[in-house]
Amino acid sequence: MNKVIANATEAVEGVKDGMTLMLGGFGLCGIPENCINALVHLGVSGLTCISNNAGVDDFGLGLLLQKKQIRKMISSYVGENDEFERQMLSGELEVDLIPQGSLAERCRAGGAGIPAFYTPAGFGTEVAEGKETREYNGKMHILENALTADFAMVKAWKGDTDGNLVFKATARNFNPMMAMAGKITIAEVEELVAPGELDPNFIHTPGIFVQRIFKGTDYEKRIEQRTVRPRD
Amino acid sequence: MNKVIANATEAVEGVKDGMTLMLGGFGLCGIPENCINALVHLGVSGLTCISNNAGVDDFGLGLLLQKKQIRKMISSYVGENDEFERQMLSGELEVDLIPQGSLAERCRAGGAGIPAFYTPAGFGTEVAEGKETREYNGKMHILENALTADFAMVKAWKGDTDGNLVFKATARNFNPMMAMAGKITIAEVEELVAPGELDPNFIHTPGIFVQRIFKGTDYEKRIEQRTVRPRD
Amino acid sequence: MALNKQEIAQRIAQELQTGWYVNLGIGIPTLVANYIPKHISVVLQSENGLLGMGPFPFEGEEDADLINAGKQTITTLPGSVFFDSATSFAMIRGGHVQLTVLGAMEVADNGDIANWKIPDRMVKGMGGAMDLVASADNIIVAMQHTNKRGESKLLPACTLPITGVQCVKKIVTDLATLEVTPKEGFRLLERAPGVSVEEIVSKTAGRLTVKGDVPEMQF
Amino acid sequence: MALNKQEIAQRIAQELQTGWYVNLGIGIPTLVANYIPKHISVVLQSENGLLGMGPFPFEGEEDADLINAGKQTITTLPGSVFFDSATSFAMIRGGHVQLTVLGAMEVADNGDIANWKIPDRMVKGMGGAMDLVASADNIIVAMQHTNKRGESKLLPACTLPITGVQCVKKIVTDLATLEVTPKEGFRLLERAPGVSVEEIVSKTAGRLTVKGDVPEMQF
Repeated sequence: MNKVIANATEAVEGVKDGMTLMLGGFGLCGIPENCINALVHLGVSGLTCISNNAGVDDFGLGLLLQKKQIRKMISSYVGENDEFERQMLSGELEVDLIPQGSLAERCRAGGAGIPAFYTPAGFGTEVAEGKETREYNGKMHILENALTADFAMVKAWKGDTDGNLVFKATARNFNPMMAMAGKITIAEVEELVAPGELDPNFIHTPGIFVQRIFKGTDYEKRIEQRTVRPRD
Repeated sequence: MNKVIANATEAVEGVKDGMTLMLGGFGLCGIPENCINALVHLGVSGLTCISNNAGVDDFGLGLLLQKKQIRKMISSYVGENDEFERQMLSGELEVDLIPQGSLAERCRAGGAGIPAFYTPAGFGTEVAEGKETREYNGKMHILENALTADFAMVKAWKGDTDGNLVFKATARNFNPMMAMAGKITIAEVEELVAPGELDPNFIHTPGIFVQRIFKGTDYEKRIEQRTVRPRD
Repeated sequence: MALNKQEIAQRIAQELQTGWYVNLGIGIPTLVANYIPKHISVVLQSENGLLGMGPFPFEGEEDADLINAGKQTITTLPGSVFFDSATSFAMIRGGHVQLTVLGAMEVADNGDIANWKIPDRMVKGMGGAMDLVASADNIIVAMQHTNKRGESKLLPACTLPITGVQCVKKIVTDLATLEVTPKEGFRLLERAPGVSVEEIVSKTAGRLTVKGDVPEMQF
Repeated sequence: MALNKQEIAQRIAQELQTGWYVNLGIGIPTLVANYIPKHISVVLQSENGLLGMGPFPFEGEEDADLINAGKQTITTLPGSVFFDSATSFAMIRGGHVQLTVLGAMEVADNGDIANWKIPDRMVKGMGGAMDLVASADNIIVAMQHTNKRGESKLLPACTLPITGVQCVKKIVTDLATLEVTPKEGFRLLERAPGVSVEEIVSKTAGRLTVKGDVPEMQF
């Protein structure tokens, strides 16, 4: 069940104009850097990108925004990006803002065959407009639909050739749910190992959710807010 | 945030007649043996037990059945238990049979603040009776409600004093979801360690879901179907 | 000659394709694992929380914490993964398992299946069967063509409480391989070696379509 | 004297109880972590996937893979746990986080909160705020009593698009501690040291209930 492909270029084969993509990461943490670069080179456009954030001007999804490859963003928070703001205010870019927990759960639902679920998040707000509402346990909830994507692109710390993945620290974030929700899921990893090298008890994303895997290169891993404390 | 209690007797303090309990395990694998024994000694009755299975005659939940402490079972599969069959057929025991995946998801939903979700499982069957149905993606689904419990009792391999849990192999099964769904969740563990001894990257159940933890004793770990192959 | 259980399993094993994740139910379906062609690489999913199910352990190496959905002691393989029950059924419900093989008491010619309950008898429960049949795109039923009383198990409509609707895609019985089609009901694909079309027709109560020459199964 | 941001955070820290899991929003709420009383043991949840958030790392020890919800580099503590975003919001939505502290642009006297969007201005998104305010039983808002134009942020009704309905339980501003009650609107609990009830009344546009002597905050 070897799912290894050579590189990012091969990974994004089949991505076409107008497709819907999911991209893991929170801020710039745990984003599929190699896949994003490959998408820039591939030059596809009209993309709908489901990603918690939209990168910064010159890194992450910001690179796709600069090239105007994105038609629509589905995110929870999109600050820190001037080009994003320009395109959004000018109407070039469509933006669907979703509460972060609903975004995570909607991706999981998409991967788990749950087409819809009730959540209290967003009841009474703009987010609830046009959505069904219902009271459970004395509290109002709204019905949210699952999200899926033509391709999901995730970044893991380690992976084996069967597609089993392990994430590191808070770089896990949206990656596991998006891995579940892609029709084709591409995993780029820092370390690619043989089956059996990862402890079967401690795998975050089982390989069944992953169709392509490759070892990424040249990770920049940019830090958005470098906060430190003085040594005593 | 120390959640350690002395033993199983202390663990089940507060369990009262008529309460709803969740008990982890699949078959006899990964069941909270110590808690079940403590419930037998506590002598509470009229319990509703949510558990994938109902034990065997003389082990697991079978022990509570023998003492007629259970009023209702919510399970997916209840074979291998003569006393269960007797009580069920005589009407002493109420039984709510739920598809295994729906049971797992309903427990997770209960713990995750999702009051209801759509699933295709059981559409067109007895399970769907009285439930709302809806078509998504050309396929019919039924609306299932979340499950919660007054107490959830789970069995882990290792746990730390903060309540963080690690399960072993297929003994994980329903334990993580039930840990999420208990108003009070009790974890019994084979090994109890200090905070920091478990790798933060590889914890199956974060301590936030666990209110009481103790080191279990005298695990029998009975095997239901001992299947082996000859050595060549 | 009608197939025995091993042969039914062997015939089903021919359906496997490299790269598939496969869930094998209890009974005949479990036997399919013994006949996977050497050149085919599949991963077996056990719904209690394991991908990559290996063979039974050697005597003395049984681990109570490592069982399959039939509660049998088993082993893992390199690349195996453990997970919880919610994740397991996320795989199943989400369509990530390419093939489910399971037994049945009855199959209707519209693909309905009944395999969990006999009224007035002890009901053991549906386990994961309802999730599996409602979710998988490809469901193959392994069963005898007739029940112990000689009555057809391939019916115009299920008489027993059903497990799932219009979900069975293929059936391998001791007598035949049949496809379940929306328009033609059961379509006869293959005969067991030496079994006549007439016998299959006579033992199939549901709508059966037979077109042209029906080949024998090849093993 | 009106409180500064640190003092608002310090006052909120007094609300913490041992055993609580707490989510602190960006801005003043983040500062609360610096004032947790020594005898109180709480666990900080960061919704991007961490329980047990520690202090900022020492210079040179930053890890790009270890950040908080404000995208700041941080550290862990013994007993910390990492998890994915779905699990994180399962904790929040499921009511496992006992306290959420967050900032606000406006709070209404029925507990509505607005803190994510100003029409005709760039909208950055609600992040996890809508999940947090819809879920937590106990929500404390940390904010200035008035906006930059001197207008009250405690209103009869929010004028901005709201983040959540009837959810705020308590507010700590630079001038006062207030409870939000269904029947009495804002109930004045404490004054900042040296701040008069009259000033608070004059700067509170929503329904305000003042009963008896209103004590000064104690630090």
